[in-house]
Amino acid sequence: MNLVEAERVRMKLAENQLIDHQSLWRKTANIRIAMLYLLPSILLFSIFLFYPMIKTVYLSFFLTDAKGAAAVFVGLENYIYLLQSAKFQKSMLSTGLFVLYTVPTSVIIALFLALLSNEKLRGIGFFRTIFSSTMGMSVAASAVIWLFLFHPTVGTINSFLGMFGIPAIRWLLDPTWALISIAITTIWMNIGFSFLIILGGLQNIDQHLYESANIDGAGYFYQLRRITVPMLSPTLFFIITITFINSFQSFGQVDILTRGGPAESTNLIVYSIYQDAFINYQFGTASAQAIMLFIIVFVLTLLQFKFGERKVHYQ
Amino acid sequence: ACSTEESEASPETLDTETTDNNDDSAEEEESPVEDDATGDDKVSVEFWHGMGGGLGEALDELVDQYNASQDAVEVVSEYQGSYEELLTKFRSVGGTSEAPALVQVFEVGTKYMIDSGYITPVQEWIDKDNYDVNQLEGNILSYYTVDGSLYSMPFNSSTPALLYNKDAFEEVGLDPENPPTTFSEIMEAAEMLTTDDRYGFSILGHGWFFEQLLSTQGADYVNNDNGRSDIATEAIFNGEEGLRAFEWINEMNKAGTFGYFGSSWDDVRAAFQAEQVAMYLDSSAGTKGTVDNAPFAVGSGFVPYADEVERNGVIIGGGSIWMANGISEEEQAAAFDFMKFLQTPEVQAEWHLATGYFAINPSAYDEPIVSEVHEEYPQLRVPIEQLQATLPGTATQGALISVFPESRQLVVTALENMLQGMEPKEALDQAVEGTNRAIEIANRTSGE
Amino acid sequence: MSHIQLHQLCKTYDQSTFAVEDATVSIEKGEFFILVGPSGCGKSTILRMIAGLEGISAGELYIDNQRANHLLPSQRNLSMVFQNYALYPHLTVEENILFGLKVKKVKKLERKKRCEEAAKLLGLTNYLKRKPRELSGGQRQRVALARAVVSDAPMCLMDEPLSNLDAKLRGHMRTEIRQLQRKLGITMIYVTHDQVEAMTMGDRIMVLKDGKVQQVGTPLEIYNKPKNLFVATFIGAPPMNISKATVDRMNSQLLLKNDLIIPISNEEVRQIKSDTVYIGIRPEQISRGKGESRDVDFSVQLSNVEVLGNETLLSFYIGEDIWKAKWLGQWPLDLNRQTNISFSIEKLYLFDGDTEKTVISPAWNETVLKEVLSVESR
Amino acid sequence: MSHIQLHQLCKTYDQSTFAVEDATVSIEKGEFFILVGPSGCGKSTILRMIAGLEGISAGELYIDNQRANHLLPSQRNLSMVFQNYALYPHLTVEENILFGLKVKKVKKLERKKRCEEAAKLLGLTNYLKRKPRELSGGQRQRVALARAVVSDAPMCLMDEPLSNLDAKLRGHMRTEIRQLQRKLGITMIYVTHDQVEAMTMGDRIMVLKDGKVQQVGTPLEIYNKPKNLFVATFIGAPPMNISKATVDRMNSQLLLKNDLIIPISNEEVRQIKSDTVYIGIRPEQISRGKGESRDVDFSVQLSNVEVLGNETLLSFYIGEDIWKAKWLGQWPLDLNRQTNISFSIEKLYLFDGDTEKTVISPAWNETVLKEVLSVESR
Amino acid sequence: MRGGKIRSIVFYVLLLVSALLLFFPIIYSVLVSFMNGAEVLGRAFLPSSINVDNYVKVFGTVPLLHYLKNSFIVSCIVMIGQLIVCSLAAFVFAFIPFKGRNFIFLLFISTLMIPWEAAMIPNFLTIQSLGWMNSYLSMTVPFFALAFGTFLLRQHFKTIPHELYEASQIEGLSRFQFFYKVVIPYAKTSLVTLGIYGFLTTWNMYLWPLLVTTNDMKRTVQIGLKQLQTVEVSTEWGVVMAGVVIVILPTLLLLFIGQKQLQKGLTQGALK
Ligand SMILES: Nc1ncnc2c1ncn2[C@@H]1O[C@H](COP(=O)(O)OP(=O)(O)OP(=O)(O)O)[C@@H](O)[C@H]1O
Ligand SMILES: Nc1ncnc2c1ncn2[C@@H]1O[C@H](COP(=O)(O)OP(=O)(O)OP(=O)(O)O)[C@@H](O)[C@H]1O
Ligand SMILES: [Mg+2]
Ligand SMILES: [Mg+2]
Repeated sequence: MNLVEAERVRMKLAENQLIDHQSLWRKTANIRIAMLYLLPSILLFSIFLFYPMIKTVYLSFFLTDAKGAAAVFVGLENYIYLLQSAKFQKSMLSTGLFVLYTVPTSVIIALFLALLSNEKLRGIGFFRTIFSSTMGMSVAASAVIWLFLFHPTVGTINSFLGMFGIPAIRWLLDPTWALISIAITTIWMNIGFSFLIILGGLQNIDQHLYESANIDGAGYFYQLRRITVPMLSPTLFFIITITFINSFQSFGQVDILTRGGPAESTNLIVYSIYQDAFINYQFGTASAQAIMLFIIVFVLTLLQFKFGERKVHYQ
Repeated sequence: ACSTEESEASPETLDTETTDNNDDSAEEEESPVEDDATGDDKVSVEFWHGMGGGLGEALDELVDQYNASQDAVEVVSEYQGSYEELLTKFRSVGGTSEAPALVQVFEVGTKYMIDSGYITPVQEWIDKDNYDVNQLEGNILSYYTVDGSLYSMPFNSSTPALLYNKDAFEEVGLDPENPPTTFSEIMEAAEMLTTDDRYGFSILGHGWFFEQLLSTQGADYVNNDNGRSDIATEAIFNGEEGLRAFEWINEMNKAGTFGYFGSSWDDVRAAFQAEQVAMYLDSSAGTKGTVDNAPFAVGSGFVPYADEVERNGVIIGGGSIWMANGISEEEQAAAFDFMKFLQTPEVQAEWHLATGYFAINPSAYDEPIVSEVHEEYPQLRVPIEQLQATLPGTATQGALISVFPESRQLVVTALENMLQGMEPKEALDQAVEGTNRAIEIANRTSGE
Repeated sequence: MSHIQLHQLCKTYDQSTFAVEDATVSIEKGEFFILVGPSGCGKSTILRMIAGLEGISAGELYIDNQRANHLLPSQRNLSMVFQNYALYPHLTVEENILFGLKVKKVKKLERKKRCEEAAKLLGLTNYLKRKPRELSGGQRQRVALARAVVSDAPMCLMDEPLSNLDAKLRGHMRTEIRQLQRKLGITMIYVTHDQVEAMTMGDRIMVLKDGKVQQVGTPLEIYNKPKNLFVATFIGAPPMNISKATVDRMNSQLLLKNDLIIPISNEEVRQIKSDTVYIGIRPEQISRGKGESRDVDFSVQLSNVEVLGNETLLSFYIGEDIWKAKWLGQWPLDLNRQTNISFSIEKLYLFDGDTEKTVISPAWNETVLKEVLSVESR
Repeated sequence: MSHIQLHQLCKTYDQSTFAVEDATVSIEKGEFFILVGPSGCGKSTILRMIAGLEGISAGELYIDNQRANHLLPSQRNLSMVFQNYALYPHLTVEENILFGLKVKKVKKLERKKRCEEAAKLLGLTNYLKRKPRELSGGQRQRVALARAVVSDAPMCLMDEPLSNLDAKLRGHMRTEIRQLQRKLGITMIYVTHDQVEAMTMGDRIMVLKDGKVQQVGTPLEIYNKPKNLFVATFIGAPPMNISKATVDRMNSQLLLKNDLIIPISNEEVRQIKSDTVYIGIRPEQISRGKGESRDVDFSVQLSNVEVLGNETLLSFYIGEDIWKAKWLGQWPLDLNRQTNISFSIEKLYLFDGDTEKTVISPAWNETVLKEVLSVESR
Repeated sequence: MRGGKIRSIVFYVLLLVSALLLFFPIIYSVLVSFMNGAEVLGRAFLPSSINVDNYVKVFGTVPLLHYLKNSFIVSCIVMIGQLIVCSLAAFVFAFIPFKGRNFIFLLFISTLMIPWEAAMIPNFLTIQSLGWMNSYLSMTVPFFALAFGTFLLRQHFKTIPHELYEASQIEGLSRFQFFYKVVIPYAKTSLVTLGIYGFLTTWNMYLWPLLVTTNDMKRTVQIGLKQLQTVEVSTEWGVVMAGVVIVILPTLLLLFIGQKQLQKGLTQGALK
């Protein structure tokens, strides 16, 4: 029945085609204009992102000479070496831990702050401004400030903890704490941006839902769990994805706070890439690492989209 | 080529033509063309350096003086970030027109620079100019001399020294005027000096110090005479001497008399000044600042050596100035002229006092201002004496490998691993292994 | 039995003007009570004060004869249907319906039973597993209603629940809501600005304007005996035709702008206190052709004719005012032609020119009418 | 003179079904042409094909007797008013009105003149400096109209322009648009799904269903002589009451579900081809009490009574179908009581049970009616 | 109503504590910037007096004013460039349908996942071969195309009623006219948001400007910050913090002023 109908439609259209033909020029009008508008973006992306990526793939199959040019083709040797190297494994582990420390914590803290400042209270604008302030902080400035706060001798955090009788923590000196310190700095820097996004999401939730729940007698936390979080899920998903990708790419804070140490405990992949490329001048292994990083982030993000998005409720 | 006469003639013409370097004259400097127009045929020499903060200030001061002292050459000093960043950038512009005439490179970049093909050894100009190198400190020159020719002009050189808290020494009954000199003496002193909130001894997490502990024992870092007779193919610092140094630290660490304050220069100094540690190894260049800031009397001593051997001495560290080869002869001449200027006793005296780096030209120490300060800060004399007491040899000449930065990183990791409980031998072996792989790759790609 | 009582209820948002002022009314158990008024008149505010979603600035609220000013919304034992339904988009229809019951920790079996009943009642049985976005407007509306139904609350508040629906669905839902309310015996307070809804659904209507109560009464009371000009024009479609007239006491007549003259009785003149009055006549009361003795008749030029199936709307100018007449049948008359119209003076409303209070309104006796009807329909 | 001609116009979005199929009609210059039909029937699609916003899949479109299939929208010399007005929110009313003229490089003086005229015509003079968001719905609507007016295009397309307005404003705008169109002599193609608009505004109406044209004719033609069941029920509010009946040819009567019997003439029986028919009667034609000789009368139980000011809507069941009756006056009858109703057989519509085509419709003669009227109104 | 009061007190306490914790590093860096070395070493919390020596010193050590100017210029150029390039691309993704559009969009989005550090070396070589070293070009042009920005704007453009587009077609506007006469003014909030975002991120860039500049003339302020820290000589924290304060002040101000807009715009982008 439906097929018959479809066939009839096709016949009619075909008949019409014979009488009516538009020029190719006209038909492609859209794509031509689109390309014109997209040209700057495509050009820039090609030159500054896609080309380097391809070049990186290429270099990852080589050993490079002192000038950074491909010198000896080694096939997969760089990759094999990396996979076997304890250093790289450690670097992966640290990166994984780091992501684990930073992503949930920043999102939860930002969510908490956003919930606080979503209340209708006097002077709430002031608090919102404060909470979003870390977005304006550069990595360099933030890291320098935290470097000072973590300082083993003059660091304020330790003296603060001392007031409560908590013994001084070797923040940047102890391998475990060093990673945590970097995570703290990163979380602090993340909060501003995440906060703004989540707050925006909160404000988009229809107030009537809460009123309705109030009439039903649902308490604050019940509402939080059953209404706010599900309604916020698209925003949360967005911010988790972005934070996740950014976390994998953290560099500046490592460079300034620990330079990968102590005992390579904070040698996150991007920093390791930087070291191999700019200090050891081995573009081959650096490139191989970059490719592996890209693949990991890509796969994880895809997985996140696949599984995370199921739990997201779009309106 | 411009000659010495010109530079001698210059001091008289100290007039308005001179541009002071940075701050306010932005517009003028943005267009070198304009400069050319006004400063008739001044040769411009670009000088890249990695001196931040106060060091940069002092350096700029010297450059200004030079520019004011003559009319023919205009040196433009440009900060390029840390040594690593500086070298990275030079690597990428080396051999092109972007390259600067002069570039400051840290000591471990020496081998790379020699092999890079981007530079002209200063020896060429020394020969051409008949410059008397003997007036300079031999122990410093030796580092930069390979196969008998001097490749770069030493500039900011330093060695480590032992700094200690005299008050604390007195407090625990040690002789404040007689610092410990051997590993075991240090260990004993450290034990006595350690209290609840003070460690006895500390070393910065930096490969340089480990190298010093090797060299005082007369041991090489890599084979082939520290890479100086032939290209190095293997690291050997995990030998008896290296292990001795590591075990020494390990023992103190286990005893709780060794405090570790990370790999940042500032942290260990702050700890010392805050009396959290009583003795530590520091760069001679940091001595003055520490003496000034510490609220107690600071003493200075030689780098300790193992009891089993004789003291060999120290390797110098810091940086030297290299001359690029892509530039015109005229520019090279101007650049060399600037180098010579830097080596004059007066300038070296000033530099030494401002920064704490050695005077490359020892006659600077005879300058009255220097003696005055040395009087006031006897601690400053100690590194000089230590340097002059150093026995020549491949060990104290320093290793020559291109992968030094990586190797140093590996040594620091090894040290930190050991402090976290790894066996000294295992830790050191790992560092050697890593260094060996790096050397191997470097040798493979350089086609040798 | 009085279920909800408002006693001089006031609300101010900005501490300088009243959004609602001195609202006093008592609503009976099982009554369908309607709040109407133009946009911004305070309907939602009153409703939200009753629900406890908005604080009460002054006055008292009693629910079941208990002072309820400070009770939490959940303690007031009521359900509410919001204008935009306030369905939880991430929950299925079933979960939406049961949300309130879960909060109240109603047993699972009981929940299931109630949900099934409500779904059946509202024809939602097939949609229970869907998400709100997969429903049409009318179905969403019904889900919102179902929520109110399962809650088993004896009182339900609705804020313009039909305003988002198209006309046809609206007509349908009107009937359904009314029937449901009767069946369950709920006390209903219903906000609307649609006067068709107001007229057809409510037991009583409260007309508001600028936060002040204008009149409370049955729909027919309000239609037939509006207390003032505002109520008269607000209820009825097309609205009552209004013109200003000066009172000529000498000749016992009213003078309109375009020299039209309406004779009135002396009795009526005495009732008028002001010098000007508004005269009002409903479009249905204007008939075609010359009228009888006590009728007023004009010859007017039609400015528009709209034929709606079996009735026709005619527009014409009386002075500067456009009047409308509504006639039965199809009258595709030519524009720009003089047409005779007339209306009975007995159907005339008169409003005070200053206070806009009703001075005279046509005779109407509900009880009489009812009797007539019941005799007839036997 | 034919202004716009559609010749077997077809549109398919998915290449497998037609959203519009074989639409053929010719619209005269200055005509007010209306497209009606339920949601999704293809009204907007036709309009958009005429405007050039949507490609034509098959068939031909002529504007001013020129083939226009491939003309760009701007080349078709028309204006369009969108359902949501499509006002530029960042421009003032004035800028909005003049936006199109600026693009067409009309001189500044000329622009100013036209804008002033249009603003005066539509009563927007005081709002020229405002932004759209500072206007009420009706005012926005008028701005959208003003844009069409200044464009000076001889043809205007409107897509449900009134659907967002409240009933009162809607009534008002209906009149205004109609008057404007007459005054400017524009050819108007107007989409709506509101049949009041369809009935009152258009010169001719095209009724669509599922992309196919059902009937084209004047409003009264369509109301009085619907071509099929769909048109009959779609036009008229409340819609025509419909029930299925079996034809008893023996006794010349129609049998309804609940054993109601409607006698018909032999003549009529002969006209009926199928075994079942749909009978239809408009709510206005059902009257109260027992009827006369050729009338059908039932006693029914009321299921709902809605009093709307001066008319009353009664609902009752005939078999399984709900029927409605519309009576003049206020009849607040009791529910659940038997009531007698009747209607004249002459007012009955009959539709074929299979094809749903109209078999019999009540007598109606437009010309006769018109004459009567003109005599009367003299 | 009583419950309401307690509730708001609880919220105020939580707000205050969080604000204090979060803002402490910034406040403290301001305080430290007024301290002298001894105070820093003594872990003082408040400076004994407001002395601006550190600031004087910062300006003496590093040509900060000049750097500020450069940063400002670079950030502004990037901001404008991003707005233009991204809005053009976003316009296509929102308004011009063609085959393969979704694929290109995905390609754009996937660039979010490329770590910039990994692409830095080849980029550096590219810049060099283009002869863009030491020019504003190298610090600006590579950042004009931005997946995040394109995405953000596209989301907002999509909220523009399609009727506006059609109306403009009927009125005879070309696409470009529609773009700059309607779309741009319509999406002002998002553009402001992206502008602020672009400005902030550019202002905060560090490694790249350092790489592509070899002299002070084109350097940006973050490099100045780095210059204040030294390797072998004791860090003067007071001076460094003064530098930090100078560096963060403009961005914080911008953030405070643009806060409302930013929030509005970011929300529109965050939701699919
Ligand atoms: N939260 C609020 N803050 C300040 N003023 C408000 C608030 N809510 C309503 N108002 C004002 O109170 C008055 C009454 O508003 P209310 O919402 O009760 O009107 P309404 O009758 O429901 O109108 P509508 O039919 O448009 O919904 C209005 O003037 C409105 O502006
Ligand atoms: N862009 C499109 N892509 C695919 N199908 C479409 C598109 N636009 C409309 N349709 C389909 O074409 C048919 C006719 O749609 P059209 O918009 O013309 O209806 P309409 O009569 O205007 O309805 P409404 O009264 O709801 O506006 C519908 O079935 C609709 O689903
Ligand atoms: Mg309301
Ligand atoms: Mg439509």
